[in-house]
Amino acid sequence: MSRAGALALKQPPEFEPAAPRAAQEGPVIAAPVIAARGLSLTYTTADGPVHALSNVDLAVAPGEFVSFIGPSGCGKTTLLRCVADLEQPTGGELTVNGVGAEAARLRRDYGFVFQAPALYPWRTIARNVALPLEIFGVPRAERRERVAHYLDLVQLFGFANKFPWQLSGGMQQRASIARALCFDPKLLLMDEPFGALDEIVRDHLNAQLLELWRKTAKTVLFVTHSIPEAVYLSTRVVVMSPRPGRIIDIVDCTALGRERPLEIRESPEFLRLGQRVREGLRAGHAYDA
Amino acid sequence: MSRAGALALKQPPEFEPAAPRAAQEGPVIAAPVIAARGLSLTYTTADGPVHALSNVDLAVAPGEFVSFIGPSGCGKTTLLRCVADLEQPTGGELTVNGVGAEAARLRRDYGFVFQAPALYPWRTIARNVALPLEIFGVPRAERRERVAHYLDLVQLFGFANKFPWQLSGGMQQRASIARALCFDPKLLLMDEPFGALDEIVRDHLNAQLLELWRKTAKTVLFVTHSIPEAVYLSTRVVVMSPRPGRIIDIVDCTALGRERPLEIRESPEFLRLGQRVREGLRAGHAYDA
Amino acid sequence: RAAERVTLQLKWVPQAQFAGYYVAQAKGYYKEAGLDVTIKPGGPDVAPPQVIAGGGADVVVDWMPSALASREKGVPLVNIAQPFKKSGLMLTCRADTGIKTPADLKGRTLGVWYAGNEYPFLAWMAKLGLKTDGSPGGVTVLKQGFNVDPLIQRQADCVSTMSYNEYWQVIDAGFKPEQLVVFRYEDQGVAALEDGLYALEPKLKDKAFVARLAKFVAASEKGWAYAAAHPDEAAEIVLENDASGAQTEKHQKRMMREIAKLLDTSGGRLDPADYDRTVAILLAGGTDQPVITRKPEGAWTHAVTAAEGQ
Amino acid sequence: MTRRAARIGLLTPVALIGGAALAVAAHRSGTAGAAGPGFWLAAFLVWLAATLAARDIAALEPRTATGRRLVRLSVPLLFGLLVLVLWEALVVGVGVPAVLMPPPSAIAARFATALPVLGADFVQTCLKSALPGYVIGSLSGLGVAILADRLPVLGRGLLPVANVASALPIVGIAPIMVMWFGFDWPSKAAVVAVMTFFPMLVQAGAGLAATGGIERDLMRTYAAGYGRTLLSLRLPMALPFLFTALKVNATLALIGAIVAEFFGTPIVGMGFRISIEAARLSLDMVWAEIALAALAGSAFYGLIALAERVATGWHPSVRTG
Amino acid sequence: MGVVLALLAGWYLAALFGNWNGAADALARAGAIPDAEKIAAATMAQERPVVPAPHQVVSELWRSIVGMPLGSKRSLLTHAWVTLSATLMGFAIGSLLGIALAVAIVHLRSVEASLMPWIVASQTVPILAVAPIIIVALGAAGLTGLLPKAVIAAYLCFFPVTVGMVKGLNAPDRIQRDLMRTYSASRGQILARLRWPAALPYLFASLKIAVAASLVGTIVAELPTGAQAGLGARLLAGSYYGQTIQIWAALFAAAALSALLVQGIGLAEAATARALGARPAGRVPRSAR
Ligand SMILES: Nc1ncnc2c1ncn2[C@@H]1O[C@H](COP(=O)(O)OP(=O)(O)OP(=O)(O)O)[C@@H](O)[C@H]1O
Ligand SMILES: Nc1ncnc2c1ncn2[C@@H]1O[C@H](COP(=O)(O)OP(=O)(O)OP(=O)(O)O)[C@@H](O)[C@H]1O
Ligand SMILES: [Mg+2]
Ligand SMILES: [Mg+2]
Repeated sequence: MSRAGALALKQPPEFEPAAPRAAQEGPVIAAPVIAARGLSLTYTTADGPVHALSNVDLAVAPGEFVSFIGPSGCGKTTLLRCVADLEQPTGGELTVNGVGAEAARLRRDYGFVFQAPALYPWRTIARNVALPLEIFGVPRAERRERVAHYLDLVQLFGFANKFPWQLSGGMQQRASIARALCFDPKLLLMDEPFGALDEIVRDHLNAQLLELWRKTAKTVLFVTHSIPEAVYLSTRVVVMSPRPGRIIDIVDCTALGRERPLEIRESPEFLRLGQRVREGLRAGHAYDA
Repeated sequence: MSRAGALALKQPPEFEPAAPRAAQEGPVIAAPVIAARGLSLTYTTADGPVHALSNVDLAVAPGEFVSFIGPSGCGKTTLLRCVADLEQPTGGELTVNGVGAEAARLRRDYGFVFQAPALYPWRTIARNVALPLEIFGVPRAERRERVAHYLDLVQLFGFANKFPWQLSGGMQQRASIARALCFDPKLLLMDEPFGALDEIVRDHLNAQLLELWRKTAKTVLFVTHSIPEAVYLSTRVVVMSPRPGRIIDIVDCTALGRERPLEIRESPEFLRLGQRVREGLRAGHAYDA
Repeated sequence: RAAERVTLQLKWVPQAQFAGYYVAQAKGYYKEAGLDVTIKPGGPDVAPPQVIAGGGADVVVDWMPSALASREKGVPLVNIAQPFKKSGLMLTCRADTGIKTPADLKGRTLGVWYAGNEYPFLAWMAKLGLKTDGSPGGVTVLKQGFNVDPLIQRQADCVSTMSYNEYWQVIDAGFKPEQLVVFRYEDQGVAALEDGLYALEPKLKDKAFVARLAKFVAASEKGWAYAAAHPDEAAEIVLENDASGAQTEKHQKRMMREIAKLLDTSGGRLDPADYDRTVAILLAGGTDQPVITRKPEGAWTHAVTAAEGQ
Repeated sequence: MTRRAARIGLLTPVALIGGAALAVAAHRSGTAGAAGPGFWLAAFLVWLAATLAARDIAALEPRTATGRRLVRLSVPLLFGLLVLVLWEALVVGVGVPAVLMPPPSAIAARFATALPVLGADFVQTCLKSALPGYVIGSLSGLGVAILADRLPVLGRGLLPVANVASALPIVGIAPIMVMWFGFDWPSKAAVVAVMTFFPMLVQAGAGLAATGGIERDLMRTYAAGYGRTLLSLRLPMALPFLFTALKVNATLALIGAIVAEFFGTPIVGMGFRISIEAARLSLDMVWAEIALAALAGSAFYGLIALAERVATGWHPSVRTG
Repeated sequence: MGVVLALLAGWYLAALFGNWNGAADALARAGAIPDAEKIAAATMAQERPVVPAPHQVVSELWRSIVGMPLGSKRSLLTHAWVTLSATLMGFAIGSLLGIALAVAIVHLRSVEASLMPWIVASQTVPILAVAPIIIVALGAAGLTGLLPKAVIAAYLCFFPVTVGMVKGLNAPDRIQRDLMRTYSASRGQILARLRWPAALPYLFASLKIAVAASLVGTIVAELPTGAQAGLGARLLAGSYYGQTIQIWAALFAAAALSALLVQGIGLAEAATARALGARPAGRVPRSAR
C-alpha cells in the first residue's frame, strides 16, 4: 500500500543533501531507468491508423534529466504515457527501473505531471495536492506539512483553500506540479509543466527543479517546447519528429555541468547546444511536410 | 442574426489586401475599440475577496495589436473576460467599440481564444471549427470552405474528422485558434493561444497572425508569457502586476514598424524593448512578494 | 326503433358472480327487451358509486352497506332490485388453530376485506364485544389482499372468504373441508345484503328511465334464472367475457353453482325485512367510524320491479 | 425595476384578495352549483393577476440571500394558492359531487380533524416502510452497479438480470412480498427497496461511466486500487447522477410504500387509509392523505436537493457561475 | 452464463426453503408422514407455492406463450402486446413531456420556481389512488382504450426524465458556456449545440428508468379497469385467484419486456455515443480491475 509513502517518509520536506551519488555520474552505465527498444505505438481511429511512435530506442540512466522536444503532435506525450503504463505500446520493448512499465507503475516508481492540470473540481487546491499522499497512506500531520511546503515552492501558498476553478490557468498548472512533487518520486515524468507560466516564475521553478534534481537522486523526463529551457535543465535533449513519431537527434548537454547558474544561458556553449536542438527541430518539421 | 456572418461573407478565405488603412496608423486618435477607465474586479470567494483587477485604465485604438504580459494569476484572463462580457466588472467603466461590453458581445464584435482549448468533445475538429459559422448562419458550402482554409492555416488539415481527445494538446489549441479566426471577427481576444506550441509552429503562426492583422483591419488583444513574442507581434505591450492586478507599464513597440520579418528579433531595438518588458515583469513580481 | 341504451357497472372482474347479466347479454334477452346494454367490468379500484355519480353508468351492482354509506356521503343511490337474497360472506379459519366458536376468535388475527365488506364484520365483532383496534382482549385485523394466502401461510388464523370463490381456493390449496372451520355471516345474524342493483334517485323521477330500468331488471332476472338452471353454460359465457384469459373453467363452474344458492328466485324484488336487518346491523356498527349514522330514507324502491310486473 | 415593483405591489394583493373573495363567493347559496358568467370572469381575472405577479416576482433579483430565499418561496406559494383557489371555485361553482372531487376547504377541514390518524399513518408508511426501503434499495442499487463495474464478466451476466428483476411492476411484487415478509411494514419496505433499486442502478452505472480519461489516468499513476479510485474519483464524479437517482427515488419510495399497502396491511398506514376511505367515498380523507403524502414527499425531496447542493457544490449545474 | 446458473440454483434453493413449511403442512394435512425427501419433492410441485420453482414458471410461460394461438385471450403474448403498446405510447408522451419540462425549467426561472415544487408533489400522489379517477375522468371525456393507460404511464415516467435532464442540461461547464456567450448564441442554439449533447448521458440513464416506470404505470392502469386485457389484468386475476405461478409468469413477461426496452435504449445510447465520438472505455487498467 504505502511503499512510496514509506520511502517518502524517510525524506522530510526539507531535503537534506542525499548520499553522495558520484558513482552515478556517467550516463548509460548504471542499469537504465528507462530502456526502450524499437518502441512503437499506433492508434487506431475511425479514419485509419495514426502512427504516434515508431521504432523509438532510448536508454535513460539513473539521475539523468532528459528533455523531449519536437513539433506539436509528434508523440512526446504518447512516449511519456507509455513509460507511465498509461498506453500500451503496439510494438517493441520497454522496461522501467528494470521491470515492465506496469510493474513500475504498480510500485509507484514515478510521478506524472500531465499536460493539462487534471485537478479534481471537488477538492480544494490543498486537498488536490494531498491526494497522492492520502492514497499512499501518509499520516495526516505529515501530509499537511508537505502540502504546505510544496504549495510554497510553487508560490501558491495563499490559495490552499480555493477550488480549481478559482485559479488562473498558470496557477492550476503549478498546483498540479506540486501534486506530483509532494510524494517525492524517484522518477519524474513532466509534460510541458511550465507551459502556462511567465518567464520569471518559470525561471524560478526551473531553478527549484534543478536544485531538487541535484539534491535528490531523481531521474526526470521532461517535455517542453522551449529550447533554452530544455538545454538549461537537461543532461540530454531528445529531438523528435512527427508522424510517425521518432527520435531524430539526441543532444548531450552534460558539458554544461551539474551546477547551472541562470547566467549560463548566455554562454556560447549553451547557445551552440540550443542552435543544434533548433536545427533538429526544424529538420523534424521538414519530415512533417 | 448573422451580421458577423454577413460581414465575413464579403471576405473570402483568401484574404485580398483590404482597403488602404493608412488613416488608422496613429494610435489612440480614432475612436477607441477598447476604453477602460478605473476598471476593477473583485471575486468574492469563501475565504475572502480576491482583487483580480484594480483600477485599470486602457484605451486601444482600431487596428492596434496589444499584448498583455504579467505574472501568472495577475488578471490577464480576467481583463480579457471583462472585455468579452464574460465577467461583470465590480467597478469602473468599460466600452467596446463605443458601446457597453454586453452590447458588443451581442453584436458579435469579437472572437475569443480561451486559455484552454474548450473544444466540444462530441464534435469532430472540423465541426468544432464550424460551430461559430453554424451559429452565425453561414451557408454550408461556405462553411466547409472556410473550415478547410483555417484548418490548413493551423496545419491541422488531416485531422478534420478526429475527435478532440484524439489530438495532442498543441493540436487542440490550434483547433481552437482556427475556430476563433474562421468567422473573421474585427476584434480578436487571444488568451495564450500559442502556449503549447513548439518554436517552429509558433513562429509560423506568429507570422500568419501578423499577416492577417496587417491585411485585415483587425484589433487584437493578446495574452502571452513570451516576451519576444509580445514584442514581435505588438504595437503595444501592457505589463501587469498581480493582486490587485494592475497595469504597471505600457511599452510602445510601433518603432518596429508594421512589416516585421522574423530577423527583426535580433535587432537592438527589439532587444531593448524586450529588456524593458522584462524589467516591468520583474517589478511586477516584486509587488507580489 | 333504436334500442335504448343502458350501462351497467359491475363491482368486480367478470366472473360467475355476475353471470346473470352476461347470460342475458349473450342469450339476447336484453336485445329482446329493446335494450342495448353495456357491461363495464369492475376491479379493485373501481367504486361503482363513484362511477355512477360521475355519469359513467346508469345502473351499478353494489353491496348494500357500501351503497348506503355512499348515500349518506351524498350519492343518492336507490336500490331498485336485489338479485342476491343471501350473503355468501364467511370467515374461514384453520381447524388446527383450535377455533370452534365465535368466542374463540378473541386474540386472533383475522383477515378482512375492506372494499365495503368490512361493515358486517365490524358489526359482528361489536356484537361479540371484541375490539378491533388492536387493544388487548380484542382481535388483530389485517387488511387482506385479494386471495387466501394469509391463511395458507399462517399469517392469519382466519380469513374472509366468499362461499362461491375464495373458500374454494382454500380447498384447492389442499385443505379438506374438515380441516376448516367456517362462520357464515348469514348464520351469525350479521349478514348484510350483497349484490343489488342501484340507480340514482333524481333520475328515477323520470318515468321513461324507470320503464327502461324495469325492462333491464326483468331481462337480467331472466338471465339469472337461466344461469341458475344451466350453471356450466353460464360459466362458459362468463369465461368468454373474461378479457384477461386468466379464469379457469373449473373454478367458474363451481362458483356458478354456489352463486345459485344465494339467488332470490322471486323476481329480484327487495324484501324490506332484509333491508331493515341490514340497516340495523350497520347502525349497530359500534366502531369509531360508523358506516352510517342515521337511518336512511328512501333508499329503496319497488317502483322498478313493480313496473316490471305490469 | 420600479415598474416591476409597482406591478407586483398591485397584482399580488389583487390576486390574494380576489382569490379569497372568489373562494368565499363560490359557497354562497346562489352561486354554489350554479355559478354564472360573472363568477367565471372573476376567476379568470384572479388567475391572470396571479400569473403575472408570479412572473414578475420570479424575475426579481434581490441583493440579499434572505431576499432571494423569499422570492424562491413566494412564487410556488402564490402558484399553489392560485391552484387551490381555482380548484375550490371550480368544484363548488360547478357543483361537482364531493364523492368525485372534494373542494380544498373540505380537505383542509378533514386534515385538521384527522391529525392523530394521519400521524399514525405517517409513522407507519413513511418512517417504517418508505425510509428503510429507500435506504436498502438505493444502497443495493449502488452496490450492484459497483459490483458490475468491478467485475465486468459478472456484470455482463448480472446487469440484464438486475434489469429484469428491478423492472418488476409493483402490483406484481407487492402480493409476493406480503407472502414473504408478512403484512406489516417489512413487506412494504421490500417493495420500496425493489422499486428504488433500479433507478439507482441505472444512474450509478451512468455515473461510474462518466469519469473522464485524464482523471482516471492520474489515479493509475498512483497505482491506486479499485476501491481507492472509486472513493477518491469515481464516486465524487458520479455524485450528480447518484443524486438524480436519490431524488427520483424519494418520490418513488413514497408511492411504493403507499401502493404496496393496497395489497394487504395491518389496519394503519396511508395506503390502507386511502384504499378504504376511497371505497367509503370519503374522498376528503383520501385527499387529506394525498396532501400528507405530497407534503412528506416534497419535504424529503427538498432535503435530498439540499444535500445535493452541499455535496456537489463544485458541479457546474449547481455552481451556475 | 455462470451468473444465470448461480441464480437458478439460488432460486431452486429459495423455492425449497420458502415452500418447506407449506409443503410439510400440506403433507401433514393429507395424513402422510412427512419425511424430508417427500417434502422436498413437494416443494417443487405445489399448486400455490410461496416461491414457485423455476420449471413451474417456465412451463407456465411455455403453456401461455407457445401453447396458445397468437391473439387468443389466454396467450401471454397477446397481453404483452396490449401492455407494450400502451407502454410505448406513455413512454413517448412522458419522455417528451419530461424533456420539455426540463428545457422550460432550465430556461425560465419562473417555471422552475413555480412549477418544480408542484411537480415533485404530484409525484408523491399515489398513482393507484388517482388512476381510477383519471380513467373515469378520461372515460367521461370519451377517451378509452390505449390513451388513459398511456396517460398514467406518462405520469409515472416523465419525472425521472425531468430530474435527469435538468441536471444534464445544466452540466456544461463554465468555459463551454462562455464560448457560446462569446458568439451571443440564442438560447435555442445553446440548447441544440451545447446543452443537449452534454445532457445525453443523463438523458439515456433517465430514459431507461422512464421506460421501466412507463411499463409499471401501464400495468397499474390496467388494474382499475378490471379484467381487461394486458399483463396488469393478468397479474390482478392471478392475484385474485391466488395463482402464484400465473403471477410469476406474468411478472416474468413484464420484466422481460422491460428488460428488452431498457436494453433497446442501451443500444441507442451506445450508437449515439459512437456517433458523438465518445472515447471508448479504453484499455481497462489491468490492476484497477
Ligand atoms: N487517443 C488517441 N487516439 C488517436 N490518436 C491519438 C490519440 N492520442 C494522441 N493521438 C495522436 O498521436 C499523435 C501524437 O500525440 P501526442 O499527444 O503524443 O503529441 P505531443 O507530442 O504530445 O504533442 P503536443 O506537443 O501538441 O502536446 C498525434 O498525431 C495525435 O493526433
Ligand atoms: N472564478 C474565480 N473565482 C475566484 N477567483 C478567481 C476566479 N477566476 C480567477 N480568480 C483569481 O483572479 C486572479 C486573476 O486570475 P486570471 O485568470 O485573470 O489570471 P491570469 O493573469 O490569466 O493568470 P495566468 O497567466 O496564470 O493564466 C487569480 O488570483 C485567480 O485566483
Ligand atoms: Mg503533448
Ligand atoms: Mg490566464
